[in-house]
Amino acid sequence: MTDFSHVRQDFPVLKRQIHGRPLVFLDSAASSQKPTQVLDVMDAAYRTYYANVHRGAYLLSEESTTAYEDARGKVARFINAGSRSEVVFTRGATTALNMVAFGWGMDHLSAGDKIMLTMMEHHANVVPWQLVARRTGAELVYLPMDADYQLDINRLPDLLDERIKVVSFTGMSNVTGTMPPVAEIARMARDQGALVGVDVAQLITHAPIDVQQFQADFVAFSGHKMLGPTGIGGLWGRPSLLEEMEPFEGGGEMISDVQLEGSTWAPVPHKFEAGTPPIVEAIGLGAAVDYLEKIGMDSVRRHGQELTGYALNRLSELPAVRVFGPADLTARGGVISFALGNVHPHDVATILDQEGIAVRAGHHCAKPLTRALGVPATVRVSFQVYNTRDDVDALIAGLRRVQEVFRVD
Amino acid sequence: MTDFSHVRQDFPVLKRQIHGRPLVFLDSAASSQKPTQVLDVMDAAYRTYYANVHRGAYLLSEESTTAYEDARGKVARFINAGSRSEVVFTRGATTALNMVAFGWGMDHLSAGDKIMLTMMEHHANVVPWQLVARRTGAELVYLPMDADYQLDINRLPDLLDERIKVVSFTGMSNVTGTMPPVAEIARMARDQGALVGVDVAQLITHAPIDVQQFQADFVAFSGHKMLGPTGIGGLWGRPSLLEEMEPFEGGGEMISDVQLEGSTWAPVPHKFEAGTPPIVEAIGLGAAVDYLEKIGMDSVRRHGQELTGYALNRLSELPAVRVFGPADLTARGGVISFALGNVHPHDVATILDQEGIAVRAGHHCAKPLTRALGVPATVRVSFQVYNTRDDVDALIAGLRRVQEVFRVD
Amino acid sequence: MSIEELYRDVILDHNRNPRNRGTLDHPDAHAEGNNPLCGDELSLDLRLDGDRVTEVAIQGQGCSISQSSASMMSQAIKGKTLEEIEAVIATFKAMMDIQASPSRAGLDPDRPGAVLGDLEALQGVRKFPVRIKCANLAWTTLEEALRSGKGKVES
Amino acid sequence: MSIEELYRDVILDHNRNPRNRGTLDHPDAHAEGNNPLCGDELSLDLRLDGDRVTEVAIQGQGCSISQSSASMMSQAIKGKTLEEIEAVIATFKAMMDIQASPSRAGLDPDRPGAVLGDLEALQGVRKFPVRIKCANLAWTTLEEALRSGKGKVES
Ligand SMILES: Cc1ncc(COP(=O)(O)O)c(C=O)c1O
Ligand SMILES: Cc1ncc(COP(=O)(O)O)c(C=O)c1O
Repeated sequence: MTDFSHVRQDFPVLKRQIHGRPLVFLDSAASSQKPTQVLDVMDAAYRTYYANVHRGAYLLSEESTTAYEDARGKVARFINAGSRSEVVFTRGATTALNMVAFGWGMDHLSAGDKIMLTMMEHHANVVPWQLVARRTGAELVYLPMDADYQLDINRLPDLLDERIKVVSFTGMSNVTGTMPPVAEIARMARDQGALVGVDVAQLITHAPIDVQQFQADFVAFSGHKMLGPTGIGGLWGRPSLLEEMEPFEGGGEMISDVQLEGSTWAPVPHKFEAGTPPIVEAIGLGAAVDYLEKIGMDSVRRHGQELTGYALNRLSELPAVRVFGPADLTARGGVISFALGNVHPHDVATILDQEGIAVRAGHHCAKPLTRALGVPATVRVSFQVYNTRDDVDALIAGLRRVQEVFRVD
Repeated sequence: MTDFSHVRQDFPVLKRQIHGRPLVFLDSAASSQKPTQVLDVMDAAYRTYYANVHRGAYLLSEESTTAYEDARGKVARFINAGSRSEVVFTRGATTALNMVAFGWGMDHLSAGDKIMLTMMEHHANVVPWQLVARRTGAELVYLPMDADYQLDINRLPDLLDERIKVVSFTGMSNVTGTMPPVAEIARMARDQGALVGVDVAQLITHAPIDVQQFQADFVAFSGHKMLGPTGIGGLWGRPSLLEEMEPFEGGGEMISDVQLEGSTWAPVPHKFEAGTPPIVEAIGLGAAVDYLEKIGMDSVRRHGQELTGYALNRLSELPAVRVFGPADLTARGGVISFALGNVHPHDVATILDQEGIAVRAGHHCAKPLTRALGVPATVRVSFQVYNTRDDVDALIAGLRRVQEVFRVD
Repeated sequence: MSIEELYRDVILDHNRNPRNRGTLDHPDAHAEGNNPLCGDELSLDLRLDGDRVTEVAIQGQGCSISQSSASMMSQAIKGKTLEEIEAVIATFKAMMDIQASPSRAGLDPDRPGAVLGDLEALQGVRKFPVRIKCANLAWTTLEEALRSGKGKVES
Repeated sequence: MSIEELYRDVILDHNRNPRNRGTLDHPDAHAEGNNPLCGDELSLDLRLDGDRVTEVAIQGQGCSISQSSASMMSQAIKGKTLEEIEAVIATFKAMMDIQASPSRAGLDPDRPGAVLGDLEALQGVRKFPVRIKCANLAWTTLEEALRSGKGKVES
């Protein structure tokens, strides 16, 4: 059993009382809490050396630029990128995915082409492709899920025909917790000549990530789910992809020259960072990466697996609970969706909230998946480094309370 | 003379020593410093009630959502929007301008149409339109500048023909400090049937803004230039424009429903806020607006005018200084660009930096304007609420030092 | 504040046994409502005889608050004239207005049920502001149906 | 650290009176460089006789560091063979490498100018890291010209 007891004290919000009870935060998949180590770095940036980056010929601007670019280096190392110029800072995973969908898709897709997604995608990895499909005439294809809530990769050889120009899929479902075999899917898609992208918004905070081992072409993530601040995220791109992609936004800092009639672009990654970037947020993300690396992503993964295993066990004490997700702990991460009898998830969440327990109820921005599960919504709990078995025990007690109120046996 | 002496102590970074000298920060037009009142609000958000917004059915999420939406309300009031749903939070002014250029332009522009910009625009209000022009076949037209560094609005009746479909111009130049007559230009453009946008990234922190009085269709700004954090900005849009605009990004939170084949959008402003927004940054921007309102934007304007007048006077003591900008203090804000003999601006900035004085040297992301000034670059100083006459005096002393090193008489 | 203030027996009963479920053939008014946040969905059919609502049929899915509110609403409007229904809507809205005091909302604390019947059980929702949208869904959908004959709302 | 360490007389002199200004007709190698950040621009023409650079012509605009570096570079390579030029480039690069110590960079602190001539005046730039790009522009442009015959660089 990994000892994470020292971690909790780093997260000030966990001292909150909710309706008179200590906070049990089980909604980190929506957004994680932040350790003081991240908050202090950001606050200090503003208080001691803040200035715009890449612009000034003065000390503060140099210091800010160095801190910003160092953060890029930290993120690059964290995901094992070949070089820091492969990392583009974005507002979040959503922007990163839109950046590729538009920046690559608009010029490389046309009627007759197909875009492959999966039934498990977050809307962030569905809607941008729908928008681009509409503008280009390309079609969408969805890889289905099997009975064990895993991607049905047996269907891949069948579905992967030469019209599939891009395959973009999740590294870990934010609903079922499923972790598909990324490298394997990427290899099959690549062999078919498709561009391959992985949405690691969830995976990145639950397991070590190695983009070189993935052998994908792009990877998207958000800072706020990995102990970093809001307003920042990243796109990792294979250098050849970043070279050929059009910029998603135009503006300052991303140009080499601007003439009245047209402009030329700065080298990557700056080509994709139009305007003033989320400077302090990037620095905060760098601090979050430092924090996670200090714990060690292998330990984080182990801790998540242990907690998930414990939670699945305890949930099985309640016969009315039906879990939507793989039972195999090696094929899933610390996100569990379930139904409790036919109590609506929203009612479950409200009652748990009265007990100080924060869980999420809804479609979790994954309507196609929720629909495939055959329910209007699910209750979701999700774990981070600061969660403990006590949190799980509180959850179970809270669910018993729900059963009482709604008279579920 | 407005008394702003109490303001300085609110900005912790101003206590920095630079190369052994007290910091004189004169680069606020690139990005302003932040008062503790803003930093503390953001830090407290993370430490006491942070959660993702619009999602959870638990207390923290409610509190975060309320704080986020209240910030929208504050910004709406600050610019005198008709309602808070007219304010879209974006990553910054750059994203706001791209959002309109793409979201409106792609569906409303075609070959033969013209986009009118001005010679004074920041790249953020040039490059997005160039990108859209290239995709739609529309042409770009630039309103020229007159000898007094003002927009030559006498040319407007001539240039404004019925092929002009959109006119987008700056409310205050980030190079010359020029403040064009926004409402007048907007009226002429509107009478011609054009969509009218104003880039108020600079103006918003130098003078009171009233979007209803502007009678424009959209307005773009950045939080980090108005005492707020990085990573946040806004687009104000006339409701009818926001209704007809396509979303710029697809993802979570901006949808009403997602089916496999296509999706429908959430009501404005959410349609334009795909994914997890910059939550704490928006809250910080709300605090910045509170701070500015407490001082009062009329006082801010007066303070800026006084300092600018003082600086222009003192600069005139140095015969080698040539200022690029209107002399009339009512037609300009607190941004001054100049040349010092033929010492390159970059060298000026380096020498000033050694004296602790932070100024900017370059094209200030306005290459067409810099080119029109006939120089490769300028030195730029810019004022914020925390600047004083002492800062100006330090600047003049610093410039004398430059003259010494480079033997300018 | 206890959770039982929200989940009163009347609500749980309407949730378990929703009244006036179903659809009408060729309804005189129809509207669909949904709450994208929680996924609550509602479809409402009305039959009118002159200015009197003679039949109400509701289909949908969602939380106990939205579903019981719809069920109670259907009881409260069935058989009433449009004018009477406007009054019920106004009273219900006032009850859900967390700015207003219960008495200003036209409710009589001493005679529970006097004005709105079963619906007054939804008073507890006022203490759970995020759930007010759930309670309101049936009513905004009703207003839409009355306004447009046929319509769609999002709340 | 004093500002005079950066702005040495040699640099100011080259800045005021840049050597080898101009363009060549039909140059054997050509490259253009620019530094988008500060707007420094450089155009470099070379005439080659076998593997020897016989003529150098530079046009451009920019700060004193970029312009003097270009002027001194033109002096340092004119008349040299490509192999000799490679050595000068390597020594210059080592001098600009803030990671390396001056001695590791092949400079002899006791005999200023022994290796790079006037160029050693640029040593002071090491203490002003943001200006290193300015000093390097001429050199990356030179490398590009030698590599491609004709080229464009951004630094
Ligand atoms: C006039 C003007 N418009 C737009 C911008 C772009 O703002 P941002 O870089 O914050 O997106 C700036 C700032 O650089 C500006 O000065
Ligand atoms: C799997 C997955 N992808 C993408 C996203 C979108 O991330 P963001 O909202 O931070 O852009 C999320 C989070 O909501 C997610 O869970």
